Amino acid sequence: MSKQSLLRAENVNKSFGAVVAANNININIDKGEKVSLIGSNGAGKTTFMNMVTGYLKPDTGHIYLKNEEITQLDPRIITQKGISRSFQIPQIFEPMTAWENLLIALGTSQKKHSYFKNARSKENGDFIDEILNRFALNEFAHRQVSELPGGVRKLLDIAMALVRKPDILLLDEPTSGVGAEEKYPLMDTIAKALSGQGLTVIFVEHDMDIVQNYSDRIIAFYQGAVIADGNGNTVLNDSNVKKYVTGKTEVKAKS
Amino acid sequence: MNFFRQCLILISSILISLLTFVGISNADGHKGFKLGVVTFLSGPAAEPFGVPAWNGGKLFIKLLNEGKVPAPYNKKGFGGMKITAIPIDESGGATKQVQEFRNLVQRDKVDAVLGYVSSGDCMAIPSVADELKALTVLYDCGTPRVFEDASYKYVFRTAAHAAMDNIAIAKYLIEKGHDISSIAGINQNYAWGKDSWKDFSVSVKKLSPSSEIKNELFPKIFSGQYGTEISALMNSKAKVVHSSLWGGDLQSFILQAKPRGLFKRTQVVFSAGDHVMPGLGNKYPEGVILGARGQYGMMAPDTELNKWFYKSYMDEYGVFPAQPPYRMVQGLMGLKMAIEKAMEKNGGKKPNKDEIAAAFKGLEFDSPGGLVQMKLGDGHQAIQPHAIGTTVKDKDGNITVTDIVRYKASCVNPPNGIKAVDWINAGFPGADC
Amino acid sequence: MSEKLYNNLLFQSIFLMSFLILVGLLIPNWLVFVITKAIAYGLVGLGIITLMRGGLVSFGQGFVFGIGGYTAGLLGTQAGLTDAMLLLFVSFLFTGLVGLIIAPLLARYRDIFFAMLSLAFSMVLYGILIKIDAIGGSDGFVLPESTYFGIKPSSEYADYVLYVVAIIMTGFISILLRYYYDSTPGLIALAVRENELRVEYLGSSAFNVAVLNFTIAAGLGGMGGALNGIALGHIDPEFTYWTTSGEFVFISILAGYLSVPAVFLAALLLELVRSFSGRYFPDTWQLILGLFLILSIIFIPSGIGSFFKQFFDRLKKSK
Amino acid sequence: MVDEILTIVLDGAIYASWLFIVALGLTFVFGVLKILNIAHGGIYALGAYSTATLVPIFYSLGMPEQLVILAMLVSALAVAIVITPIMERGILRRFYGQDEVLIVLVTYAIYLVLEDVQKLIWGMNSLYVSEPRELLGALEFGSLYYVGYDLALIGLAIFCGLFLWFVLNKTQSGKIVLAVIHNPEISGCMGVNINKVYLAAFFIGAFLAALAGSFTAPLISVQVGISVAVVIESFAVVIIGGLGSIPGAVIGALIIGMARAACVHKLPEAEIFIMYFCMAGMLIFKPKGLFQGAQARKI
Repeated sequence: MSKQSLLRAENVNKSFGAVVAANNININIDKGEKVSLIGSNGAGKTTFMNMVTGYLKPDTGHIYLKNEEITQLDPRIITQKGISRSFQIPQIFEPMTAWENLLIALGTSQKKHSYFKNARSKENGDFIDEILNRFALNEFAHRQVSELPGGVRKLLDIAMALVRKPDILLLDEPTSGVGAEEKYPLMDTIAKALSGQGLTVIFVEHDMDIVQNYSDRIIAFYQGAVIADGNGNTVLNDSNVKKYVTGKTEVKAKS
Repeated sequence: MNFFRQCLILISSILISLLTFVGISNADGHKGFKLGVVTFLSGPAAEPFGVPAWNGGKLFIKLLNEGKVPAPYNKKGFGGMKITAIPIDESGGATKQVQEFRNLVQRDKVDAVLGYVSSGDCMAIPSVADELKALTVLYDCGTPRVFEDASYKYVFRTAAHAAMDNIAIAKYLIEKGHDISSIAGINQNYAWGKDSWKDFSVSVKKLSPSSEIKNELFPKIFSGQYGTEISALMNSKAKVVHSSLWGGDLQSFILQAKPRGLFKRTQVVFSAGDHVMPGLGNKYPEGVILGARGQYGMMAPDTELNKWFYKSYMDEYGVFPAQPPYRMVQGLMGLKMAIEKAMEKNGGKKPNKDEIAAAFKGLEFDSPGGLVQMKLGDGHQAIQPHAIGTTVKDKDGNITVTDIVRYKASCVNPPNGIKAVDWINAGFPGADC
Repeated sequence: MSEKLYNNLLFQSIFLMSFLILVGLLIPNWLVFVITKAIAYGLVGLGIITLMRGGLVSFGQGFVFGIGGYTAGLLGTQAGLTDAMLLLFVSFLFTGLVGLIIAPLLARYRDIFFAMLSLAFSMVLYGILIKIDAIGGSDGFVLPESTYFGIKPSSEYADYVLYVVAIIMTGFISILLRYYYDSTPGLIALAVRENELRVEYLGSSAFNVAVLNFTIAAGLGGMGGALNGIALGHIDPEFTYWTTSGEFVFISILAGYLSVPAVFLAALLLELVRSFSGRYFPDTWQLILGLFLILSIIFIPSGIGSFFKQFFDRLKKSK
Repeated sequence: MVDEILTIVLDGAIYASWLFIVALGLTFVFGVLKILNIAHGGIYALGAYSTATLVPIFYSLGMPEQLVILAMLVSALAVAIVITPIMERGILRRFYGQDEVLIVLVTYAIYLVLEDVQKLIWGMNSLYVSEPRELLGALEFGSLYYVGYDLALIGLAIFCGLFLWFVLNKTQSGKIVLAVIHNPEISGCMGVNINKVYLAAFFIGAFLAALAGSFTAPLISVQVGISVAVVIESFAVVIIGGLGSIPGAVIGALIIGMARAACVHKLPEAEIFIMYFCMAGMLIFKPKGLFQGAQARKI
């Protein structure tokens, strides 16, 4: 694994009034890592994610992408520079079809636009079909997304974030709101779709089994601070993590 | 073939709707004389102007169709043709009126249009009227510019323009010995108000060069709140306050100014002040000098024709007629005379608009307000005698008009070919008083 | 091959335009005039629809309508420019430019705030126009009769010639707009309407979409104002009054944002309802117009355009 | 000089009070229901008509003169009682949750209808009720007379503003309204009957509009068409002060009132333009108005 830093947070602080949401956070993520962020609600993982994507601005500290500072940039610019994200509640264009949603995602990723060329061109269509294929969404392509089941909506949300071919993909609770029996198939599909691209993935997740199975590095948050950072076993067996994040339950070792 | 089917459906639906509309618009037959009447039926100008004018017009048309009008208007309708009137609301601005005018001419195919109270409308309509070759009689609006800045073939105005109102008031103030050492004005911010003030202030300056202009206020039309203006007028301590406000604005101004003592402290003159008297009744202040834009209402001449009209209107509506009905009837009379003159010439056929326009040019006819002469604007613009008076409470406590001074038409109107402003500036050359 | 031709947008539009131009010869003059006016109003409505596709509605299109009208009028009276096509085109460009300048001020706002601020702009313009006596103040002024390539048509045909010009210019503008709506940026605008947050996180700017759409809407509104002024031969500050702006919003809501021809149909419908109720119910035409507005909002909430779309979709399926 | 300043301040205060009463209901309804009610002007006109009808009846019943203010309140109340169920329950409720601009258009349509309804009920004649204005006599300020009634309008404006402020901030139901203003969804979840709050808020707005009409009636000739200018003037106040803000309405009314009074006295040419000028300045330098709470953009 190359040691070239892709995303780096330095001394990042953020508070909302008396609540400290980020307490001197220092994180360095390399290319190709699959990182999961854990912590109870309000621990600061979502705040961190929002600061990385530009929705929130840190009070102090700096965030770098490929050694370029992105701290004060707008979400749109950060997205253009290579960080895409999905959402806990899928942010998709409800009255449109899945195919159209991807068409828009594709459009936003294209640098030059013609104002008089129909967006539904053959080449765009082929590209979208390929993505649909990758996420096993073909059968839903021409259905209105507001009618689709939760897991499919999640997949579509992630697929849209991926269209731009980002360097880093942030997934905000990819399995939340999905039935227990669907979680693993969903994560499998996601993992398969993301594989083989050298993509760096950061995801927020509450299910420790999924965290263990699908990430090679875990960062644990508590009260805005990073309390543990390392590979699965190390972090999950850390006493602070046990106390503040995973609770008393013993975590079974990675098989 | 799906596109052809779509087109077929679209085309047929368009055709059906078009035919329906064409059918509607051509439904009523075309025998008598179709007259479009445009006057305010909604908005703030409706109650004081549009509606009483149309009341007068409606009554007069009814009596004409029944042949109940005294000589020389005793022929039924217009030269025997039954008059069908199509009333149209004048509110909505000049641009909307241009469109309504086109609808009247092109869709309803009226034989003539009688209308327009607002000066803005009178400035906008004539060019369209000539373009469409539509006979148009302007019955009320005041701005002198209509026939001074341009000339039109098919457009006539059967009432004198506003210059007369303000010249006569200036003369009256001097003749009656009022102190005009300083004047102030409150007039609406559009053609009518601005022209009125200019005519009045320049006339006063000509007749009494030492008089001083204190305050010139131009509030927005239909603003309704004059508290601040009244303070400013009273602060200016001008001896005379002039106003051409009309309708609801004039009523509100009077109601707001009276308790604050404006009418007691200053000599107020209203260039068009009579038409709110039927509404205000005894709330109308005493000692106000006012014109009625002609010898109308309380200042009408004592002629048979006037007595007949005054009585007919009073019987029908229970109030006395102020200037609006007089002026509309005056327009109808002019049109009737022109049509009948044209019919005499062409042997009694229904005359076309060119024949009527030719007969209208330079026409003279009697109206309840006195002799109307189409003398200005090469025979397209009327002049008429004028009267100015002062309000007073009679012994029963009712407000009435006294101290009436009458002016010959040629005394307060410029001669043909000279602009009103130029005539005033030159010191009224050739005025025949 | 022929099937493809029939479904080609350009072919369909030219067919429809030629049909309307021919129909113009058969229908009475007043209707030609009413349609011309409806086209003028429809152009402004088309502008609002362009904005609506990006999730915004302007309640102050009287602003651009007035600027367009006064541009054409002042060029006509002050600069002696009377060529109708040139006037329309210049008004389009100039008002578009004005739109581009104020768009960044407005584009930060959404929903009712956008609507109200645009209304406020139109009122400020109204306040300025009634104050400038040199251009007629509240009375407005008369426009010179228009010419076409240096020729002044005789008065019987003046309306028809303008009608033809209006149809051709509007026709081509509509085609271009349809292309824009279906292009990638047009689709992104629709996405902004649905979920602005997501569009930003996909890397596109909702702000830029709003600026672009407002500029287009301004240009179209300006052209509509110019056409209206030229057709009527008169303009006044009423062009910019809030009641005028209200009518434009009504047209676009009645039409919905799905179909371009629906806008012109809605404008024609409004013109006809207004002028016939004014003609047959001069005392209560506002009541009728108001009820017509309320009922059509209740019963056709997604606009005439949705009928069009359903209708054509069904035709396509049945084929 | 001092005299003139006093006059300007007094004239400005009277006009500002009138503007404030007219704009208060508009901004309150916007704050709670997020509806910019163009028909506000129509309700104002109905209030004026209703007073012009009821007050003469009141006199003809031989009631004591001093109680005429009760008759005016009753007439405003009557308008609000009649119009609220029709407008809020009957029409506007169908559109809650839809595009706000669509609702503006609906209120515009209602405004058009109300214009002709006035005509159908009261006909074209103008009505006068100047009697209440004579009740409080006249006062002399410097070289000028002011009518007591006009000065009392200042008091009425202050009373209306304070009363609404008190109800909102110091009473239980007022706090519920504030909660709904803040977040209707959450308040709804917490068991607040949003529909009731909306109905009540609309009622208060309609009552304030009618009240403004009632108390303006003695100043003017009540006739068709008095509403059109009111719409735009109250709108200007609200734009300057910030949509939905009561303190904003105070400041907006004072700015326009004072600026206009100063213009009439010192620079009459600018009078009709000054309102738009204030608004333009506000748009350029503080586009959200002085007291705008709502955020402009979601991100």
